[in-house]
Amino acid sequence: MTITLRYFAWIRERIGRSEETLDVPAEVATVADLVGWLTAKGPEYAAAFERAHVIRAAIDHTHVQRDARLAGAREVAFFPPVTGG
Amino acid sequence: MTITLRYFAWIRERIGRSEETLDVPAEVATVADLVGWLTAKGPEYAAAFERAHVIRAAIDHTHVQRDARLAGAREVAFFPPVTGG
Amino acid sequence: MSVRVQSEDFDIGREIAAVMTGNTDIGAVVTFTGVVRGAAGDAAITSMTLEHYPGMTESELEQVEAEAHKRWPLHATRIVHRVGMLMPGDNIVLVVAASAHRHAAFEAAAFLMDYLKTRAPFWKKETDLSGTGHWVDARESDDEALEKWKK
Amino acid sequence: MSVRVQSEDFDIGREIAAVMTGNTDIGAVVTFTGVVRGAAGDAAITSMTLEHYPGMTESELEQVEAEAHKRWPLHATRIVHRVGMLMPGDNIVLVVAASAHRHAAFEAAAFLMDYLKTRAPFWKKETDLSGTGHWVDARESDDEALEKWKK
Repeated sequence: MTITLRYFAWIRERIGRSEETLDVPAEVATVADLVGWLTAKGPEYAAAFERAHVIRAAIDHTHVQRDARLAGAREVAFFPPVTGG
Repeated sequence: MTITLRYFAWIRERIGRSEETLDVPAEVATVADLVGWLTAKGPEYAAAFERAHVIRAAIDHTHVQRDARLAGAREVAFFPPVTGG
Repeated sequence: MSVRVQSEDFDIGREIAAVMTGNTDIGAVVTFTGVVRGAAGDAAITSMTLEHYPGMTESELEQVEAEAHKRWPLHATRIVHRVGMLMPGDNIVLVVAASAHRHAAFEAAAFLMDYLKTRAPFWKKETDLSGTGHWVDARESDDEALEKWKK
Repeated sequence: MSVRVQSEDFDIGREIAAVMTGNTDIGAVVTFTGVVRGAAGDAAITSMTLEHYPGMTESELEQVEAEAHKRWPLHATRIVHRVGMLMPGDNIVLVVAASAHRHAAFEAAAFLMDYLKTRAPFWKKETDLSGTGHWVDARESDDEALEKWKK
Protein backbone atom coordinates (compact mmCIF):
# COMPACT_ATOMS: atom_id res chain seq x y z
CA MET A 1 0.00 0.00 0.00
CA THR A 2 1.53 3.32 -1.10
CA ILE A 3 0.67 6.26 1.14
CA THR A 4 1.78 9.87 1.10
CA LEU A 5 2.63 10.99 4.62
CA ARG A 6 2.58 14.64 5.65
CA TYR A 7 4.02 16.09 8.83
CA PHE A 8 3.38 19.50 10.36
CA ALA A 9 4.82 21.84 13.02
CA TRP A 10 7.18 20.16 15.53
CA ILE A 11 6.48 16.70 14.09
CA ARG A 12 7.78 17.93 10.74
CA GLU A 13 10.82 19.45 12.45
CA ARG A 14 11.68 16.28 14.37
CA ILE A 15 11.30 13.97 11.39
CA GLY A 16 13.19 16.45 9.24
CA ARG A 17 10.84 16.40 6.28
CA SER A 18 7.34 17.68 5.51
CA GLU A 19 6.24 14.93 3.15
CA GLU A 20 7.22 11.46 1.95
CA THR A 21 5.61 8.61 0.05
CA LEU A 22 6.13 5.20 1.59
CA ASP A 23 5.20 1.60 0.84
CA VAL A 24 3.37 0.50 3.93
CA PRO A 25 3.04 -3.26 4.65
CA ALA A 26 -0.46 -4.71 4.47
CA GLU A 27 -0.48 -5.62 8.17
CA VAL A 28 -0.40 -1.88 9.01
CA ALA A 29 -4.19 -1.54 9.01
CA THR A 30 -5.02 1.46 11.19
CA VAL A 31 -3.63 4.88 12.07
CA ALA A 32 -2.40 3.41 15.38
CA ASP A 33 -0.55 0.66 13.46
CA LEU A 34 1.03 3.31 11.24
CA VAL A 35 2.26 5.32 14.24
CA GLY A 36 3.85 2.14 15.65
CA TRP A 37 5.42 1.21 12.33
CA LEU A 38 6.87 4.69 11.81
CA THR A 39 8.19 4.88 15.39
CA ALA A 40 10.24 1.74 14.70
CA LYS A 41 11.67 3.18 11.48
CA GLY A 42 14.32 5.35 13.11
CA PRO A 43 15.23 7.68 16.00
CA GLU A 44 13.83 10.80 14.27
CA TYR A 45 10.41 9.10 14.02
CA ALA A 46 10.66 7.85 17.59
CA ALA A 47 11.38 11.43 18.72
CA ALA A 48 8.47 12.79 16.66
CA PHE A 49 5.97 10.28 18.02
CA GLU A 50 7.21 10.03 21.63
CA ARG A 51 4.18 12.01 22.83
CA ALA A 52 1.94 9.96 20.55
CA HIS A 53 -1.19 10.60 22.60
CA VAL A 54 -1.20 14.33 21.78
CA ILE A 55 -0.67 13.86 18.05
CA ARG A 56 -3.67 14.26 15.76
CA ALA A 57 -4.15 12.51 12.43
CA ALA A 58 -6.08 13.12 9.23
CA ILE A 59 -6.78 10.79 6.31
CA ASP A 60 -7.33 12.55 3.00
CA HIS A 61 -7.98 15.92 4.75
CA THR A 62 -10.45 14.55 7.32
CA HIS A 63 -9.73 14.38 11.05
CA VAL A 64 -9.67 10.74 12.21
CA GLN A 65 -9.19 8.78 15.41
CA ARG A 66 -6.40 6.26 16.02
CA ASP A 67 -8.60 3.29 15.13
CA ALA A 68 -9.41 4.66 11.65
CA ARG A 69 -8.53 2.14 8.91
CA LEU A 70 -6.00 3.02 6.24
CA ALA A 71 -7.61 1.01 3.45
CA GLY A 72 -8.04 3.32 0.44
CA ALA A 73 -6.10 6.22 2.02
CA ARG A 74 -3.96 8.28 -0.34
CA GLU A 75 -2.64 10.80 2.17
CA VAL A 76 -2.19 10.53 5.93
CA ALA A 77 -1.15 13.58 7.95
CA PHE A 78 0.22 13.82 11.49
CA PHE A 79 0.17 17.09 13.41
CA PRO A 80 -0.03 18.58 16.91
CA PRO A 81 -3.31 20.02 18.21
CA VAL A 82 -4.12 23.02 16.05
CA THR A 83 -3.37 26.54 17.28
CA GLY A 84 -4.70 28.84 14.56
CA GLY A 85 -6.97 31.83 14.92
CA MET B 1 -41.38 74.55 41.31
CA THR B 2 -39.98 75.36 37.84
CA ILE B 3 -39.18 72.32 35.72
CA THR B 4 -37.98 71.99 32.14
CA LEU B 5 -39.93 69.26 30.39
CA ARG B 6 -38.59 67.43 27.36
CA TYR B 7 -40.57 65.19 25.04
CA PHE B 8 -39.24 62.72 22.47
CA ALA B 9 -40.47 60.67 19.48
CA TRP B 10 -44.26 60.28 19.26
CA ILE B 11 -44.80 62.00 22.61
CA ARG B 12 -43.09 65.08 21.20
CA GLU B 13 -45.21 64.86 18.04
CA ARG B 14 -48.50 64.55 19.94
CA ILE B 15 -47.78 67.40 22.34
CA GLY B 16 -46.47 69.50 19.43
CA ARG B 17 -43.31 70.69 21.14
CA SER B 18 -39.99 69.21 22.17
CA GLU B 19 -39.38 71.29 25.27
CA GLU B 20 -41.11 73.67 27.65
CA THR B 21 -40.48 75.13 31.08
CA LEU B 22 -43.47 75.03 33.41
CA ASP B 23 -44.34 76.10 36.92
CA VAL B 24 -45.50 72.92 38.57
CA PRO B 25 -47.65 73.17 41.74
CA ALA B 26 -46.06 71.90 44.96
CA GLU B 27 -48.62 69.10 45.33
CA VAL B 28 -47.20 67.47 42.16
CA ALA B 29 -44.61 65.45 44.06
CA THR B 30 -43.75 62.45 41.87
CA VAL B 31 -43.36 61.57 38.21
CA ALA B 32 -46.78 59.87 38.35
CA ASP B 33 -48.31 63.09 39.74
CA LEU B 34 -46.68 65.03 36.90
CA VAL B 35 -48.12 62.68 34.26
CA GLY B 36 -51.58 63.18 35.80
CA TRP B 37 -51.19 66.95 36.01
CA LEU B 38 -50.00 67.20 32.37
CA THR B 39 -52.80 64.90 31.13
CA ALA B 40 -55.33 67.35 32.57
CA LYS B 41 -53.65 70.33 30.89
CA GLY B 42 -55.17 69.77 27.45
CA PRO B 43 -56.17 67.28 24.76
CA GLU B 44 -52.67 67.16 23.20
CA TYR B 45 -51.24 66.07 26.55
CA ALA B 46 -54.08 63.59 27.08
CA ALA B 47 -53.32 62.11 23.63
CA ALA B 48 -49.59 61.93 24.38
CA PHE B 49 -50.07 60.21 27.73
CA GLU B 50 -53.02 57.96 26.86
CA ARG B 51 -50.74 54.90 26.86
CA ALA B 52 -49.08 56.16 30.04
CA HIS B 53 -47.92 52.69 31.10
CA VAL B 54 -45.50 52.37 28.15
CA ILE B 55 -43.97 55.82 28.60
CA ARG B 56 -40.55 56.06 30.23
CA ALA B 57 -39.24 58.98 32.26
CA ALA B 58 -35.87 60.44 33.18
CA ILE B 59 -34.97 63.07 35.78
CA ASP B 60 -31.83 65.04 34.97
CA HIS B 61 -30.67 62.40 32.44
CA THR B 62 -31.26 59.39 34.71
CA HIS B 63 -33.92 56.75 34.07
CA VAL B 64 -36.51 56.79 36.86
CA GLN B 65 -39.66 54.92 37.87
CA ARG B 66 -43.08 56.54 38.27
CA ASP B 67 -42.74 56.92 42.04
CA ALA B 68 -39.54 58.98 41.73
CA ARG B 69 -39.84 62.31 43.56
CA LEU B 70 -39.50 65.57 41.65
CA ALA B 71 -37.90 67.56 44.49
CA GLY B 72 -34.72 69.17 43.17
CA ALA B 73 -35.37 68.14 39.55
CA ARG B 74 -34.31 70.61 36.87
CA GLU B 75 -35.27 68.60 33.80
CA VAL B 76 -37.84 65.82 33.39
CA ALA B 77 -38.04 63.91 30.11
CA PHE B 78 -40.82 61.66 28.78
CA PHE B 79 -40.18 59.20 25.96
CA PRO B 80 -41.29 55.86 24.52
CA PRO B 81 -39.19 52.73 25.10
CA VAL B 82 -35.87 53.28 23.33
CA THR B 83 -35.23 51.75 19.91
CA GLY B 84 -31.63 52.67 19.06
CA GLY B 85 -28.84 50.43 17.89
CA MET C 1 -13.60 60.02 22.83
CA SER C 2 -14.58 56.37 23.20
CA VAL C 3 -18.30 57.28 23.01
CA ARG C 4 -19.63 59.45 20.17
CA VAL C 5 -22.99 60.50 18.76
CA GLN C 6 -22.76 61.95 15.25
CA SER C 7 -24.64 62.39 11.99
CA GLU C 8 -21.64 61.45 9.81
CA ASP C 9 -20.79 57.90 8.86
CA PHE C 10 -17.95 56.06 10.60
CA ASP C 11 -15.06 54.04 9.18
CA ILE C 12 -14.73 50.69 10.95
CA GLY C 13 -11.11 50.19 9.91
CA ARG C 14 -10.18 53.61 11.30
CA GLU C 15 -12.01 52.97 14.58
CA ILE C 16 -10.22 49.63 15.03
CA ALA C 17 -6.87 51.27 14.23
CA ALA C 18 -7.54 53.90 16.91
CA VAL C 19 -8.32 51.16 19.44
CA MET C 20 -5.09 49.27 18.60
CA THR C 21 -2.79 52.31 18.84
CA GLY C 22 -0.36 51.92 21.72
CA ASN C 23 -1.88 48.60 22.82
CA THR C 24 0.53 45.71 22.24
CA ASP C 25 -1.45 43.22 24.29
CA ILE C 26 -4.64 43.17 22.21
CA GLY C 27 -5.20 39.74 20.68
CA ALA C 28 -8.92 39.94 19.88
CA VAL C 29 -11.09 42.69 18.45
CA VAL C 30 -14.85 42.24 18.02
CA THR C 31 -16.98 44.78 16.17
CA PHE C 32 -20.73 45.04 15.85
CA THR C 33 -22.20 47.19 13.11
CA GLY C 34 -25.92 47.92 12.97
CA VAL C 35 -27.24 48.69 9.49
CA VAL C 36 -30.56 50.13 8.18
CA ARG C 37 -32.50 47.26 6.60
CA GLY C 38 -34.39 47.81 3.37
CA ALA C 39 -37.64 46.41 4.74
CA ALA C 40 -39.60 46.16 7.99
CA GLY C 41 -41.65 42.99 7.75
CA ASP C 42 -43.26 43.19 4.30
CA ALA C 43 -43.01 46.98 3.92
CA ALA C 44 -40.11 48.55 2.04
CA ILE C 45 -38.30 51.30 3.96
CA THR C 46 -37.15 54.37 2.06
CA SER C 47 -35.46 56.12 4.98
CA MET C 48 -35.00 56.08 8.73
CA THR C 49 -34.65 59.03 11.08
CA LEU C 50 -32.88 58.66 14.40
CA GLU C 51 -33.73 61.04 17.23
CA HIS C 52 -31.88 61.08 20.55
CA TYR C 53 -31.68 62.92 23.86
CA PRO C 54 -28.42 64.91 23.79
CA GLY C 55 -26.66 64.83 27.12
CA MET C 56 -28.52 61.81 28.46
CA THR C 57 -27.37 59.66 25.50
CA GLU C 58 -23.68 60.28 26.14
CA SER C 59 -24.16 59.78 29.87
CA GLU C 60 -25.91 56.41 29.34
CA LEU C 61 -23.35 55.21 26.79
CA GLU C 62 -20.49 56.11 29.12
CA GLN C 63 -22.14 54.23 31.98
CA VAL C 64 -22.70 51.19 29.78
CA GLU C 65 -19.08 51.29 28.68
CA ALA C 66 -17.79 51.65 32.25
CA GLU C 67 -19.91 48.66 33.29
CA ALA C 68 -18.36 46.52 30.51
CA HIS C 69 -14.86 47.45 31.67
CA LYS C 70 -15.80 46.38 35.20
CA ARG C 71 -17.02 42.98 34.01
CA TRP C 72 -14.34 42.00 31.47
CA PRO C 73 -10.59 42.59 31.12
CA LEU C 74 -10.86 44.96 28.16
CA HIS C 75 -8.05 47.00 26.66
CA ALA C 76 -10.34 49.36 24.81
CA THR C 77 -13.94 49.88 23.75
CA ARG C 78 -15.63 52.28 21.41
CA ILE C 79 -19.26 53.18 20.74
CA VAL C 80 -20.32 55.36 17.81
CA HIS C 81 -24.04 55.97 17.19
CA ARG C 82 -25.41 57.95 14.29
CA VAL C 83 -28.45 60.27 14.41
CA GLY C 84 -30.47 62.07 11.74
CA MET C 85 -31.73 60.69 8.45
CA LEU C 86 -30.31 57.42 7.18
CA MET C 87 -30.97 55.30 4.09
CA PRO C 88 -31.22 51.51 3.72
CA GLY C 89 -27.71 50.06 3.82
CA ASP C 90 -26.40 52.97 5.93
CA ASN C 91 -24.52 52.26 9.14
CA ILE C 92 -26.39 53.08 12.37
CA VAL C 93 -24.14 52.03 15.21
CA LEU C 94 -20.66 50.65 15.81
CA VAL C 95 -19.43 48.90 18.93
CA VAL C 96 -15.79 47.78 19.25
CA ALA C 97 -14.41 45.67 22.10
CA ALA C 98 -10.71 44.75 22.31
CA SER C 99 -9.14 42.33 24.77
CA ALA C 100 -6.23 39.91 25.09
CA HIS C 101 -8.58 36.98 24.46
CA ARG C 102 -11.59 36.39 22.29
CA HIS C 103 -14.31 35.41 24.76
CA ALA C 104 -14.02 38.68 26.71
CA ALA C 105 -14.18 40.66 23.45
CA PHE C 106 -17.23 38.76 22.16
CA GLU C 107 -19.13 38.94 25.44
CA ALA C 108 -18.38 42.61 26.03
CA ALA C 109 -19.51 43.60 22.52
CA ALA C 110 -22.78 41.64 22.89
CA PHE C 111 -23.32 43.16 26.35
CA LEU C 112 -22.70 46.71 25.08
CA MET C 113 -25.29 46.19 22.32
CA ASP C 114 -27.90 44.63 24.62
CA TYR C 115 -27.54 47.51 27.10
CA LEU C 116 -27.46 50.17 24.43
CA LYS C 117 -30.65 48.78 22.84
CA THR C 118 -32.61 49.05 26.07
CA ARG C 119 -31.11 52.04 27.92
CA ALA C 120 -29.64 54.58 25.50
CA PRO C 121 -32.26 57.21 24.52
CA PHE C 122 -32.49 56.77 20.75
CA TRP C 123 -35.72 56.45 18.77
CA LYS C 124 -36.11 55.28 15.18
CA LYS C 125 -38.77 56.46 12.77
CA GLU C 126 -39.11 54.53 9.52
CA THR C 127 -40.55 56.10 6.37
CA ASP C 128 -42.14 53.73 3.86
CA LEU C 129 -42.78 54.02 0.10
CA SER C 130 -45.98 56.05 0.64
CA GLY C 131 -44.03 58.64 2.60
CA THR C 132 -45.68 57.64 5.87
CA GLY C 133 -43.51 57.63 8.96
CA HIS C 134 -43.81 54.98 11.70
CA TRP C 135 -42.06 55.04 15.04
CA VAL C 136 -40.39 51.68 15.53
CA ASP C 137 -41.82 49.74 18.47
CA ALA C 138 -39.46 48.47 21.13
CA ARG C 139 -38.98 44.73 20.93
CA GLU C 140 -39.70 42.65 23.99
CA SER C 141 -36.82 40.39 22.95
CA ASP C 142 -34.47 43.31 23.64
CA ASP C 143 -35.61 43.50 27.25
CA GLU C 144 -35.25 39.75 27.54
CA ALA C 145 -31.72 39.94 26.09
CA LEU C 146 -30.80 42.35 28.87
CA GLU C 147 -32.07 40.00 31.58
CA LYS C 148 -29.26 37.52 31.03
CA TRP C 149 -26.64 40.11 32.06
CA LYS C 150 -28.30 40.87 35.41
CA LYS C 151 -26.06 39.85 38.25
CA MET D 1 -14.58 33.21 -2.08
CA SER D 2 -16.03 33.33 1.42
CA VAL D 3 -13.08 31.32 2.81
CA ARG D 4 -9.49 32.38 2.08
CA VAL D 5 -6.00 31.52 3.28
CA GLN D 6 -3.40 34.12 2.32
CA SER D 7 -0.11 35.68 3.35
CA GLU D 8 -1.26 39.26 2.61
CA ASP D 9 -3.09 41.39 5.13
CA PHE D 10 -6.85 41.92 4.84
CA ASP D 11 -8.95 45.10 4.98
CA ILE D 12 -11.89 44.71 7.35
CA GLY D 13 -13.88 47.55 5.78
CA ARG D 14 -13.49 46.00 2.34
CA GLU D 15 -14.53 42.55 3.58
CA ILE D 16 -17.63 43.99 5.22
CA ALA D 17 -18.47 45.94 2.05
CA ALA D 18 -18.22 42.72 0.02
CA VAL D 19 -20.58 40.97 2.45
CA MET D 20 -23.13 43.83 2.23
CA THR D 21 -23.19 44.00 -1.57
CA GLY D 22 -26.57 43.01 -2.93
CA ASN D 23 -27.95 42.21 0.53
CA THR D 24 -30.65 44.69 1.57
CA ASP D 25 -31.84 42.65 4.53
CA ILE D 26 -28.64 42.71 6.60
CA GLY D 27 -29.18 44.57 9.86
CA ALA D 28 -26.24 43.27 11.90
CA VAL D 29 -22.62 42.58 11.05
CA VAL D 30 -20.21 41.11 13.60
CA THR D 31 -16.49 40.85 12.92
CA PHE D 32 -13.78 39.10 14.89
CA THR D 33 -10.16 40.02 14.25
CA GLY D 34 -7.32 38.02 15.79
CA VAL D 35 -4.09 39.97 16.25
CA VAL D 36 -0.49 38.95 17.09
CA ARG D 37 0.17 39.97 20.70
CA GLY D 38 3.52 41.47 21.65
CA ALA D 39 4.10 39.06 24.51
CA ALA D 40 3.36 35.46 25.50
CA GLY D 41 3.16 35.42 29.28
CA ASP D 42 6.26 37.34 30.37
CA ALA D 43 8.27 36.79 27.18
CA ALA D 44 8.30 39.42 24.43
CA ILE D 45 7.48 38.08 20.97
CA THR D 46 9.41 39.41 17.99
CA SER D 47 7.56 37.45 15.30
CA MET D 48 5.12 34.64 14.72
CA THR D 49 5.07 32.12 11.87
CA LEU D 50 1.86 30.43 10.84
CA GLU D 51 2.00 27.07 9.10
CA HIS D 52 -1.05 25.31 7.68
CA TYR D 53 -2.12 22.24 5.75
CA PRO D 54 -3.14 23.47 2.28
CA GLY D 55 -6.21 21.70 1.01
CA MET D 56 -7.36 20.44 4.39
CA THR D 57 -7.50 23.98 5.77
CA GLU D 58 -9.90 25.22 3.10
CA SER D 59 -11.99 22.06 3.43
CA GLU D 60 -12.30 22.46 7.23
CA LEU D 61 -13.11 26.18 7.01
CA GLU D 62 -15.80 25.53 4.41
CA GLN D 63 -17.35 22.83 6.60
CA VAL D 64 -17.29 25.13 9.62
CA GLU D 65 -18.93 27.88 7.59
CA ALA D 66 -21.61 25.53 6.21
CA GLU D 67 -22.39 24.36 9.75
CA ALA D 68 -22.89 27.98 10.90
CA HIS D 69 -25.32 28.61 8.02
CA LYS D 70 -27.28 25.52 9.08
CA ARG D 71 -27.56 26.76 12.66
CA TRP D 72 -28.35 30.47 12.19
CA PRO D 73 -30.24 32.55 9.59
CA LEU D 74 -27.14 34.19 8.12
CA HIS D 75 -27.04 36.32 4.99
CA ALA D 76 -23.29 36.03 4.57
CA THR D 77 -20.12 34.91 6.29
CA ARG D 78 -16.46 35.30 5.54
CA ILE D 79 -13.30 33.74 6.93
CA VAL D 80 -9.82 35.02 6.05
CA HIS D 81 -6.77 33.45 7.72
CA ARG D 82 -3.20 34.58 7.18
CA VAL D 83 -0.15 32.29 7.00
CA GLY D 84 3.60 32.94 6.95
CA MET D 85 5.57 35.35 9.12
CA LEU D 86 3.69 37.99 11.11
CA MET D 87 4.79 40.69 13.53
CA PRO D 88 3.19 41.86 16.79
CA GLY D 89 0.14 43.97 15.96
CA ASP D 90 -0.40 42.19 12.64
CA ASN D 91 -3.78 40.71 11.81
CA ILE D 92 -4.01 36.90 11.90
CA VAL D 93 -7.62 36.02 11.20
CA LEU D 94 -10.88 37.71 10.27
CA VAL D 95 -14.36 36.26 10.69
CA VAL D 96 -17.44 38.17 9.50
CA ALA D 97 -21.05 37.12 10.15
CA ALA D 98 -24.01 39.10 8.77
CA SER D 99 -27.66 38.53 9.61
CA ALA D 100 -30.95 40.40 9.88
CA HIS D 101 -30.60 40.48 13.68
CA ARG D 102 -27.74 40.83 16.09
CA HIS D 103 -27.92 37.69 18.19
CA ALA D 104 -27.53 35.38 15.17
CA ALA D 105 -24.56 37.43 13.97
CA PHE D 106 -22.85 37.41 17.40
CA GLU D 107 -23.41 33.71 18.00
CA ALA D 108 -22.34 32.65 14.53
CA ALA D 109 -19.11 34.68 14.72
CA ALA D 110 -18.24 33.20 18.13
CA PHE D 111 -19.08 29.71 16.87
CA LEU D 112 -16.92 30.13 13.75
CA MET D 113 -13.96 31.18 15.90
CA ASP D 114 -14.41 28.37 18.44
CA TYR D 115 -14.57 25.79 15.66
CA LEU D 116 -11.73 27.30 13.69
CA LYS D 117 -9.49 27.31 16.79
CA THR D 118 -9.95 23.60 17.39
CA ARG D 119 -10.40 22.08 13.91
CA ALA D 120 -8.67 24.14 11.22
CA PRO D 121 -5.08 22.89 10.68
CA PHE D 122 -3.00 25.96 11.53
CA TRP D 123 0.03 25.99 13.83
CA LYS D 124 1.71 29.01 15.37
CA LYS D 125 5.40 29.29 16.15
CA GLU D 126 6.48 32.27 18.24
CA THR D 127 10.01 33.69 18.10
CA ASP D 128 11.24 35.54 21.19
CA LEU D 129 13.95 38.20 21.69
CA SER D 130 16.72 35.57 21.80
CA GLY D 131 15.69 34.30 18.37
CA THR D 132 14.37 31.03 19.81
CA GLY D 133 11.20 29.65 18.28
CA HIS D 134 8.47 27.95 20.34
CA TRP D 135 5.48 26.12 18.97
CA VAL D 136 2.39 27.46 20.70
CA ASP D 137 0.63 24.83 22.80
CA ALA D 138 -3.05 24.21 22.23
CA ARG D 139 -5.17 25.61 25.03
CA GLU D 140 -7.54 23.29 26.83
CA SER D 141 -9.95 26.21 27.14
CA ASP D 142 -10.34 26.12 23.34
CA ASP D 143 -11.56 22.52 23.48
CA GLU D 144 -13.89 23.46 26.30
CA ALA D 145 -15.21 26.40 24.29
CA LEU D 146 -16.14 23.98 21.53
CA GLU D 147 -18.09 21.74 23.90
CA LYS D 148 -20.86 24.29 24.38
CA TRP D 149 -21.78 24.12 20.68
CA LYS D 150 -22.22 20.34 20.67
CA LYS D 151 -25.80 19.42 19.94
